[in-house]
Amino acid sequence: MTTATRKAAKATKATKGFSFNPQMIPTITAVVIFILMLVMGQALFGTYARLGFFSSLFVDHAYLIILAVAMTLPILTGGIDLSVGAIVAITSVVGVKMTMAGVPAFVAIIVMLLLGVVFGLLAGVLIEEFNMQPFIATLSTMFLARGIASMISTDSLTLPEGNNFDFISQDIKIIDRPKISHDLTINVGVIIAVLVVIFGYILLHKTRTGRTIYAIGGSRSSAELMGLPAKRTNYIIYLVSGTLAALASVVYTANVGSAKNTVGVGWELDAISSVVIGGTLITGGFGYVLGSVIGALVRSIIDPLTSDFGVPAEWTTIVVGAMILIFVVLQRAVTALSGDKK
Amino acid sequence: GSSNGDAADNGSSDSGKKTVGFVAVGPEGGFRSANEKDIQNAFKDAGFDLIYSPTSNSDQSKQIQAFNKFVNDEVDAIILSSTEDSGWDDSLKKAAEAEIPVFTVDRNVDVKDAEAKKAIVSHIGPSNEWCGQQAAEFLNEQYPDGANGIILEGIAGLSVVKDRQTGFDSKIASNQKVLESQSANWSTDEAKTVTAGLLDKYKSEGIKWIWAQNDEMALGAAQAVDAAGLKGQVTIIGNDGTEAALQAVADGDLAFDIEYNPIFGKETAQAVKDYLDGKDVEANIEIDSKTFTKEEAQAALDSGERQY
Amino acid sequence: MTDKQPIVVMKGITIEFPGVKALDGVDLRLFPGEVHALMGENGAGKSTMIKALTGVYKINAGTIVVDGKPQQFNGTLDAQNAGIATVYQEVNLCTNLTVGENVMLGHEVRGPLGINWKKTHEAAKQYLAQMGLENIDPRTPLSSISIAMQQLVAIARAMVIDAKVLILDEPTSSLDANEVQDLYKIMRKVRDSGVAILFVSHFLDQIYEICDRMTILRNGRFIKEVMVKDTPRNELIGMMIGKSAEELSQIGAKKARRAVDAGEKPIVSIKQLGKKGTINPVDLDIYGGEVVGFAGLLGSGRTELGRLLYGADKPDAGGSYELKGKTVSISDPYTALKNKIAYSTENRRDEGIIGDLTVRQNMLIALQATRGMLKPIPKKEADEIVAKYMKELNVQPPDPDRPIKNLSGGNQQKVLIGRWLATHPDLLILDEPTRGIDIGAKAEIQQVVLDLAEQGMGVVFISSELEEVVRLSDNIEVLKDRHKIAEIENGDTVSQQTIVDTISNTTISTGKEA
Amino acid sequence: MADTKKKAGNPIIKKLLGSNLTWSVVALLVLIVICTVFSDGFLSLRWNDNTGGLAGPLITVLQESARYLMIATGMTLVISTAGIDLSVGSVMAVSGAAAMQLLVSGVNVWAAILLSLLIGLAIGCFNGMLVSVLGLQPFITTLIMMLAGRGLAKVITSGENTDAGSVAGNGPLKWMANGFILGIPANFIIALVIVAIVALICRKTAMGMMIESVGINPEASRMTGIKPRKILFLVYAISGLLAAVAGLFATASVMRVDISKTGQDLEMYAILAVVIGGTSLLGGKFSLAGSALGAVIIAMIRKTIITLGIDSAATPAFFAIVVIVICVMQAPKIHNLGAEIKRKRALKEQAKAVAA
Ligand SMILES: Nc1ncnc2c1ncn2[C@@H]1O[C@H](COP(=O)(O)OP(=O)(O)OP(=O)(O)O)[C@@H](O)[C@H]1O
Ligand SMILES: Nc1ncnc2c1ncn2[C@@H]1O[C@H](COP(=O)(O)OP(=O)(O)OP(=O)(O)O)[C@@H](O)[C@H]1O
Ligand SMILES: [Mg+2]
Ligand SMILES: [Mg+2]
Repeated sequence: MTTATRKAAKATKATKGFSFNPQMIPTITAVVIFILMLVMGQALFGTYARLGFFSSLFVDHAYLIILAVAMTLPILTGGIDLSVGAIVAITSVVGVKMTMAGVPAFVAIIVMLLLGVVFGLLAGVLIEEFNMQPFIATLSTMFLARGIASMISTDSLTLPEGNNFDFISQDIKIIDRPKISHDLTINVGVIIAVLVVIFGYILLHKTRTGRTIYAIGGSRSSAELMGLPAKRTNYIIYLVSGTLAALASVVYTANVGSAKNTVGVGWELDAISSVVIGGTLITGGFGYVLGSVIGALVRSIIDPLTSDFGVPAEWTTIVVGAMILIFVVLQRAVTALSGDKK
Repeated sequence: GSSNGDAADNGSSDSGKKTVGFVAVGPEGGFRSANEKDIQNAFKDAGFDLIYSPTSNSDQSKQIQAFNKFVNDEVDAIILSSTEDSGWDDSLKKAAEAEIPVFTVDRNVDVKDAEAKKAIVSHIGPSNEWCGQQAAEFLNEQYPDGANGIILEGIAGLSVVKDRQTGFDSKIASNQKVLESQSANWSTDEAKTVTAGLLDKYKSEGIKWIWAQNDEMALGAAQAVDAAGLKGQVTIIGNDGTEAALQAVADGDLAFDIEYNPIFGKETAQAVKDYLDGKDVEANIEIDSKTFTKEEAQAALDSGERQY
Repeated sequence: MTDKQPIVVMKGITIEFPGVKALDGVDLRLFPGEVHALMGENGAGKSTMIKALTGVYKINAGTIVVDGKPQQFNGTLDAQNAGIATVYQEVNLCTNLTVGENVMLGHEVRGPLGINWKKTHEAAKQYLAQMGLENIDPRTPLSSISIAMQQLVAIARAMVIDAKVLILDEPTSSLDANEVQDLYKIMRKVRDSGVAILFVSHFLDQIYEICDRMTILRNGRFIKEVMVKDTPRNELIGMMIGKSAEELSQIGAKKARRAVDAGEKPIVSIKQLGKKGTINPVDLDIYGGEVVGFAGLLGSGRTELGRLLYGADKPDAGGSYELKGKTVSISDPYTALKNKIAYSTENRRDEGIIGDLTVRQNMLIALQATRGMLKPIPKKEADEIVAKYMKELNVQPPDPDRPIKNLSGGNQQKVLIGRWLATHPDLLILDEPTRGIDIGAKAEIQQVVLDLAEQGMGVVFISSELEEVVRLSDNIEVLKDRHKIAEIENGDTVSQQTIVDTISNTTISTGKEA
Repeated sequence: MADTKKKAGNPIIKKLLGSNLTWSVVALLVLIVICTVFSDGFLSLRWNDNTGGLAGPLITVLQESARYLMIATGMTLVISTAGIDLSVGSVMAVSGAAAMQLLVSGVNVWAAILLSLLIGLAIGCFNGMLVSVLGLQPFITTLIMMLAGRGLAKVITSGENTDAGSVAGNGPLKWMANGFILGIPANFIIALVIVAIVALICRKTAMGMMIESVGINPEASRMTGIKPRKILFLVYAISGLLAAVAGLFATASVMRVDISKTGQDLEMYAILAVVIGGTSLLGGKFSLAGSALGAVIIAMIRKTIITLGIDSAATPAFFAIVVIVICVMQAPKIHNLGAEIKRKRALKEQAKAVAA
């Protein structure tokens, strides 16, 4: 009976203070600060509450949201995928070249996705079979993809008239006011992004693969000794991130209606900052897809805010940096205050 | 729509002051900084309220986002200094629908969609092909019976690079032999390494001329040539007409420099002003640039009129 | 000899690591419905043998037959699919997940819409209950429960797989009597359902209580397979350590607290030192030359008290900390070490060893830290220290230049104790120092503890083995639910029962939880 | 243990094959061979009177590798603590910009050098502060610094590519990057000396061990009395300082800062160098010698690209392939291949024997 009482004591102690999940705090903070930023923008410049603003926030950043989801998976395992930007480049170049050569769009799209799969697979092989570290493996595939893209063509390629990529970028006006700046508009790209987010959520929280991803993030060796399919899961992760990158490319290419070997330079960094801003630990183990989405949105309104503040040219990147810094520091402070360990 | 009221009045309050959105590339030194500074100042002087929005590592997506933001902000006009010549149709369509006039500067954008075309009022800027042609013609007369040379390209795939190359190819004589074209990514310091490498590689062939697609790279090349002890034996051509380059031309480190005139803020501001005041504006305002030989460079430096 | 057919037959297993032949032609047979003990000193090769079976390590020679089929697993997953569930020696769980998730990982209950968390947690709760953890909420973060509890969680996890073979590598090392009993219940149940159990433990009593058959290893070599009931202890010990049992002296008689002469200042004297949530305010005096035992059940707060003394956790305000009479604030381990207080953790893997560093570096690092980064320990001195403790503690293999992570669990523990002795502390806090240590080494360490006290060092001895505590301590602090409930001076009248009674008879007056 | 001594194969050979260093050396040699095959003059060295030093392809490789040596060394220490410093490239730009701007504004050259080094150090300390005191994640912290650093460089030169080539008395700085000592490029020798000093401090004091231990297990390190925060702060500070030196090398070689290009992407090269050198991005054991070798390899790869006249479009792809090949060669799978095959065969034999 001592057993019982003793453990009763433990249990209560253990549960107390964990009534809600402390791992969510950074993400919650992200949401709050995002709203504050919007309010500030609206108060100062009066354009941040316009439907048009939200429309382009989502339409123009659908690709970033998809990339953020793609990046969340590797980062959750303590890995990273630097190749997403380059994969966007090569897939868009190939895709547009094909449509220019008269290949029907849906075939082109499939080929683009397959390319994404291939590069994801390559990364997976390098990481799992030749235990290269994800950072280096994907850095190499990044150079590789970018290189091949520019070998294929360095021109800016434009989608031919009446290609069926358009359906993705076709505006769907939900609210149509006389002034475009007050319209609420989305397009298929946005819908795809939403689907991707849902997919990410289900994968991470509703499948065993998802749980294994978190386990690997906690400790790869433990995960293996616990009899989890760590290797297979890692393959899946990089396959998925590669494929999603390709999907992001489809959406972006459709929007701009053209492709270029230089597209997507530095997007991996935007994606990573989005993920981290969203409260995911770069060392893996903690984080949420939805956080990454918020992160992407935050990352997206930092630039317009900076230019609206009329920051002098040379100072812009400093201010952008400072904003992200303030953000993560606030986040850190809240997390620390809410008393989680270390 | 656009509120009316004389843009010339220096209303510190936004009332009556017209706002112009400037979709820019960002201060990347050399031509870029000079050009964007000039535009910003010109519009300030003309009594506009200019919102400046640069991108980073010439990423078009950020430019598109900025552009669309300006449309939502209902600015009175948009200045577009694009990193890419394509991919603007959708955004321009939006601008057209919102009746916001767009002025493209430096790089012209090609638009397929008829709707979108409407948005563009006029293009202001110098011509890149012209620069390439000047370089080629100078070489042709320097080496009438041909010589070996190398080309230092900018970042692979930028349309500036392609335009200048096209111009060059259209005029360069067949007896001029291009041993190799290497990218030095616009960078002085990379150009030095690359040139040093090529000088070693083609010691036997002998490199007589180097065409660098911008001044930064030309200066780098000059240093490599100097270090290799070939100063004066290699004809180096730069492009942009920045002060440092002119100095180098005057000192004989470079043989020839072609200006890519960044100073057209005034013209741009004027065009915008005219349009908003209902006057009509030329569809293509070409800014003419100069070329500099040793003497011309010296003269230009002495005149002290160069703003960059 | 038996009518039963073995379900696992390993023959001539040989495993070589760079520089070591960890196993050299070892045989092992597991029979359904039997508990089989794998016996041997630290470093004998028990864990390696287990990892050879589950394919974590690749074998250089030998054959493995499971269920009549020759097998070459590569990894736990493989073995699991063949019906082999394993609980490895070090707790291998994911601290970033909840207790429930850890139990069910890879076996979550799935519905049409993917994982059904409600059902999954219910299932987890049941498995935890089996281990006597009925009151732990599966949604508790694993990081918030003690290492001992984590070990139970790991075992609960093994129950999830309905296996033909269950492997438990030193599951009892950090459990106290009650948990061990809970564990036996389950082992018996599982065994009777016809499962073959492989059990590793350094507690002979446990072996004789639960096991039917055992295989003895020494220095990576197969010695013998015997039935437990017809093998007397000293014969077993003889086979394990290669010398006769008599040579193992029975250490530490019952000791009475040494008389404290008037005016003698305690080395450490704390008043009302506590930390909310882990240990309620405690008064405690520790004099030079005495061994103070902390007794208590799992989660009673012994570790926390030890950590407070060492400054590993920041105590709440209001307490006082006196060192030899002068008040100090021990804010972090560094200041503690500077003030000649050392603490050897119970959580060897996460807070103890620095895996990739060599044995030598691991031994010297604490001393180095006290000297400061820029004053390296002279090579000669370093060599002496390392040689001294490698020998005194008999670390196997006696090569100070291998990464410590490649040592066997017990030998890692010895190295760590060496690390703290090297700092010549006035007060040495040992949290579960004999956890996972073989009988020979255990005796050595106990001897060391007594010798240190002899030389005037103050020693805090935390152990889940009451027997040990009672035998070694001059003075026993009894803890319960994170309160100090009694201080018992050791003597002939004091026995393990005394402690157990004190614990079960005391109800904490204040009532309120820390 | 069971006869520790008895081992199959020659231990030295085994050790050599096992070590990453060996494979890096091999890679370096292979690259050199390739270049020599493609351009016969590649190994040629001649005395160049107007620089007062040796000249030739290999010399330029040394000259370029100096900057990589600097950032790779700093990066090694940071990575050893399981961190990362993405800001080195931008720090290079900042210190370079500072140096050039100061020179142009007439500051004495030595003061200019000192000040720009201090600025680099300051940024490093700021990184260190954020990571150690505030406990921010290294990746995002230094990513921010990478952004802000570029901006800072632009602010310093107010957006110009400042050119100090014609400033009188810029000699010493110019020499740093272009001069020669006994015919060997000065910047390379300076870099080597600095690397050697860092290595000495790390290995002769306990610094190296403590850095590694923090990288391997911070909590355990804390429990041994090490102060992880101090260590973290230290490594980022060092990295910042060394990056500043690299910045001087990069700008002084042309006496001109290119605010958007100087140091661009070099953080990636530094990280590559470190990994090729055999230090794991997960932290822990580090090898400065390895990283140094890695740095030279990076410079050599770039040289190879020029020598083979690889089309600029294809450069990244080529770079990637070389890196992949090197890393794959280093994979244990590959150089344990022999042993693995032996093992498999042995087991087969047995199986047969048993069967029979
Ligand atoms: N990964 C490894 N690399 C090198 N040597 C190893 C490795 N793992 C174990 N060894 C060596 O193999 C021997 C057996 O280790 P093992 O862990 O099996 O001992 P054990 O019987 O489990 O001891 P304990 O009771 O302390 O757990 C030890 O000498 C150890 O040093
Ligand atoms: N790392 C930790 N973080 C948070 N709480 C902990 C941690 N470790 C233990 N606890 C809690 O503190 C209380 C005391 O645990 P502790 O480990 O000190 O018990 P103990 O008396 O040392 O028993 P044992 O050492 O045998 O586990 C327990 O309720 C436990 O859940
Ligand atoms: Mg063991
Ligand atoms: Mg404890």
